[in-house]
Amino acid sequence: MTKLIYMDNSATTPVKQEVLDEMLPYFNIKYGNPSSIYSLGSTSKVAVETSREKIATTINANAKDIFFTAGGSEADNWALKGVAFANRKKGNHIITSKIEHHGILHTCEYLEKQGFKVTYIDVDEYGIVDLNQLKKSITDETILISIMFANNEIGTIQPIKEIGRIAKEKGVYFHTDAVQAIGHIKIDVDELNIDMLSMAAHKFYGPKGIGALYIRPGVKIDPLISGGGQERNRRAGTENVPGIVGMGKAIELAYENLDEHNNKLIELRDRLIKKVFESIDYVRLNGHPTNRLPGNINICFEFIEGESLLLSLDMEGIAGSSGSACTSGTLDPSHVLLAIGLPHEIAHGSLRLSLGDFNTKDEVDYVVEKLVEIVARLRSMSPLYEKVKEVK
Amino acid sequence: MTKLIYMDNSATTPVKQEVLDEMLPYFNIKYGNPSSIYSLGSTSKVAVETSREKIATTINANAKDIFFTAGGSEADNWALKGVAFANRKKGNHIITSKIEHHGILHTCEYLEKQGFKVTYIDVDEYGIVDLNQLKKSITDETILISIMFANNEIGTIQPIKEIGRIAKEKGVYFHTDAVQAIGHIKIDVDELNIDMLSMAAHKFYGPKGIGALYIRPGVKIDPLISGGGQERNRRAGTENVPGIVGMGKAIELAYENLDEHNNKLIELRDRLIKKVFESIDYVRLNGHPTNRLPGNINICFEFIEGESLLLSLDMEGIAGSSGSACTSGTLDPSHVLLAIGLPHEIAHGSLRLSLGDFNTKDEVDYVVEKLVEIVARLRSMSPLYEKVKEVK
Amino acid sequence: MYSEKVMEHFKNPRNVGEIENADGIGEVGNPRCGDIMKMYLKIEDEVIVDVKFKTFGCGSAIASSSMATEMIKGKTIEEAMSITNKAVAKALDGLPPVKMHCSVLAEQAIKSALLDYSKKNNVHIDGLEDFDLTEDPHEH
Amino acid sequence: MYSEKVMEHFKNPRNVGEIENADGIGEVGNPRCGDIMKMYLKIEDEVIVDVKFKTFGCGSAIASSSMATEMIKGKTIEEAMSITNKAVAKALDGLPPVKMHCSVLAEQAIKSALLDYSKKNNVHIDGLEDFDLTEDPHEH
Ligand SMILES: Cc1ncc(COP(=O)(O)O)c(C=O)c1O
Ligand SMILES: Cc1ncc(COP(=O)(O)O)c(C=O)c1O
Repeated sequence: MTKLIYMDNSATTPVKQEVLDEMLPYFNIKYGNPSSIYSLGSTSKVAVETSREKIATTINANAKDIFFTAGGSEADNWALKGVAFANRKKGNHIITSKIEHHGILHTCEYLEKQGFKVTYIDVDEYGIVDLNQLKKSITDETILISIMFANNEIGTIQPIKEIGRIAKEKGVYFHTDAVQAIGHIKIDVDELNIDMLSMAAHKFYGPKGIGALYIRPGVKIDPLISGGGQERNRRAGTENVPGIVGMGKAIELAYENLDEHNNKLIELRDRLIKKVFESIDYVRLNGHPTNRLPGNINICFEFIEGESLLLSLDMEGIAGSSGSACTSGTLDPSHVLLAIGLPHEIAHGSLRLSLGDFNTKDEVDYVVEKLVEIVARLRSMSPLYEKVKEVK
Repeated sequence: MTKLIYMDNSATTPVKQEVLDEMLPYFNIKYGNPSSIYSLGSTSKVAVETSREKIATTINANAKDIFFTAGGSEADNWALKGVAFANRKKGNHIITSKIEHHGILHTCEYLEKQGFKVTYIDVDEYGIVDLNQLKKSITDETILISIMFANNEIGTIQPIKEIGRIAKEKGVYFHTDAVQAIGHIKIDVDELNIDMLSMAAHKFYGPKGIGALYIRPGVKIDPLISGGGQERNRRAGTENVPGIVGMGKAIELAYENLDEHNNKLIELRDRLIKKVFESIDYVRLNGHPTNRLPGNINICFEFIEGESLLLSLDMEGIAGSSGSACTSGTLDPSHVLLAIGLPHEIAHGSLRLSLGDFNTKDEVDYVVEKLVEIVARLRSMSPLYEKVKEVK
Repeated sequence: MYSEKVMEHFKNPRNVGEIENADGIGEVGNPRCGDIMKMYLKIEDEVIVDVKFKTFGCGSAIASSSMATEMIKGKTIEEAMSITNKAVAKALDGLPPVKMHCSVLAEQAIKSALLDYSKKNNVHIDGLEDFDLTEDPHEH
Repeated sequence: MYSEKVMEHFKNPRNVGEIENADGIGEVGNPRCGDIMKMYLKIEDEVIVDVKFKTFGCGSAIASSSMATEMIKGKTIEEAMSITNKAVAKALDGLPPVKMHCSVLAEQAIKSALLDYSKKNNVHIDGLEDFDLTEDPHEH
């Protein structure tokens, strides 16, 4: 097989060598439990706290307000359920958007079953939440607004600062799922009035199975996982020390040359988009044209279905993803693509290519070349394309 | 410093080299997201399912009934909260024991706040739960019995088969926290009528941050972490692939030479206990003399306090743990030691040494030698010991 | 995820295309659901002498179409009628459970094309009496 | 967790032992809580000419006892009375927050021994009027 061209960095990323190197000693040399009082334990404790500090610095928070979790989904579940149950007496209304990750949406559905009311804010054709609707939805019962920082499918970045301001004015907690944003965008929780923020290391060249929730002091929140006194009694469980160390190193690397990395990514991204538009007809770009994640490309190829596109790309050694129903085992295509107004049949033909630090210009050009061939081939098999040609 | 003598294997274990070797490719070579449909994703998926199969085989379960979690605490929280909230209509009563891990006890306290009733069964002087009291506590409202397989502090193994039988007869779900037992004791979930079972890889030479919950088909349980469709829609979050692979390898290794390993451990354990009893007076063994974890030693040294014992051992390069209040940041000594009837002042002087696969006879002998010196020294400083000598 | 057979048929689908002046044309599926199969039959003396398909859909939909056309080519109408979705899936060395509906679609596409033929030529085909095109293949 | 100073005093505690016919003996703490400190004073002309301690407790309890005895040895009663728990902790380069009560215990042990001396010798010591032995050091 050809060398792999990995363009699914929004799904997950490889662990960078520097990150893995930092982690390694903590598996079998510095393996102590951070809660233990002997030296081997203190070594682990110091490593955990150093990582916490690195993460905190990055988002302009205090180290003691960073709480490690097993990943983005746990952080999302914790923020929502933790705040909901702890503030039930204050109110039972939560506001979120229609394009959140399932980690948020399914948790909201769960909370609805538990008697909470949830408002799902609409987005415009670019995937930006309707701020007027958001403002109007706030009632005396509203305890939490949860709006993602950047969308995982279409890459659109939300007006977080305005949302933070609205939430602050109304005295409502503001949580943001920043799983796709952290490591890729500069974030200052104070400047943006963020009360809680979810992150996951494997989206920025850190390991899988580790993430964190930032919780502003004063936020009333129940633990999701009770037990031992780890994480200041807020999240029980023996710390995943190598994971935590890896997350710290990864976030440090991510912000070291952020602008440089992003400029490169944006250039590659826009090159790919431009070339696709020049060489393939019946395509649409999903998400905001400029206000999007540096590495995110999301394009619909009409008349073909996403899974067969992905399989064909895989045969050429290219890894991407799709919002097609067929790739998720559900009947409907991506809720995000539907929310921005795409018809089902077009949403089925979406392709997300998410670029990362290891992609090159040559790869971009190769991918476009292959896309041209593959799209032509699949369209030649498609009864839908046939009809369009007839009309022409 | 002297070479480290690690006798705190119940707190956590080093990752075995064979385990780490299996994990390594999944960090940066086979790093695909198991949910992705391209080849790199399938490779991860296969790795996850292979590990699941290994774990299932070990406990005589089906692979599809093993659900990965971030560790033992998450598994415990999930079992209890998941069953409680999903079966609330059936009843609101849960039975557990007084010597459970905090992952269970604090979750029970949380559930009590949510309106559930919890009965905490007593244990005898050896730490064995009172089966009569257990039976009598079951009412029409009882939905769940959660009793740990083996205790983390005193090593006592519970009569799980009888508890399983009682639960089955009464039609109540039976969960067991087997975090200390898995990898060390043969467990057959069918033979023992176990409906749910918690495990954590880092207690058997696997990595930290990964565990699992076995859930028997038919058990009604809510997810703790909702979101993506991973783990058959029951536990969301991108899979911790390296962790899962490590857990599978670790459990395989653990059960490969279980009897041999255990015979060695029991020999070392009993040698250490015997030597301590021969050379130090005013000591008591906590836990059951024979029906205990192969590597577990828990001894109270009267008139001295556990933390200073641990610090002194650490100065000699020996890692152990204690049920003293001072090591946990609380005022009371271990709830387990109090539950077996120890007075506070004696419980403060407890030492747990938990042996593992890497300990040797020479280490045991060295530790006893040092213990004799250290206990003598601390007692010479103790106003309590002074009084005893006066009486003598 | 897919068997080698599925991937082989996806890579090199047999009988892709259209038949001009086909004797029977069937189209099943719904673009909303992400799959449409269109099948063209050339029938002479009760024998399917040629068959072509066009499919909008996922890998297994394309592979199922390809396999189904192979299975009925050169067969009598009666033989074609006896081909079930399970047979198509089996011939592909199995399909993932969530993809079984693709083989159902293939079976339906054959039947739908035969129904078209039977209507156009006013012939009766055993077993098509209660063929229900509106049945949702996703339920399978 | 502990400063080097704490560890040093834990490893090599100064003034461990008893004083026969001590002029003042104080015992504070409670074995239930895991710490007892007993302090012996030899006092001549208002000066603490010798001091010894015995402690049952954690590392910081032992280190605090040791440091406290060092701090009052050779000092006048008045000087000894002015030593606070914060001063003991500071002399040890700090104690973890959960361990501050150990330094409180050390301060109390000194005062308790001085109280014993004042009672036995019927002398008044400024500042001991409202010394309350029953105060719980863990509250600090
Ligand atoms: C009996 C028992 N249950 C649960 C746990 C919690 O496991 P973890 O720390 O991996 O979450 C532990 C270990 O700390 C344990 O010993
Ligand atoms: C926006 C967003 N939120 C949450 C998650 C969940 O993160 P994890 O899979 O690490 O639990 C993801 C990634 O899958 C994501 O993209």
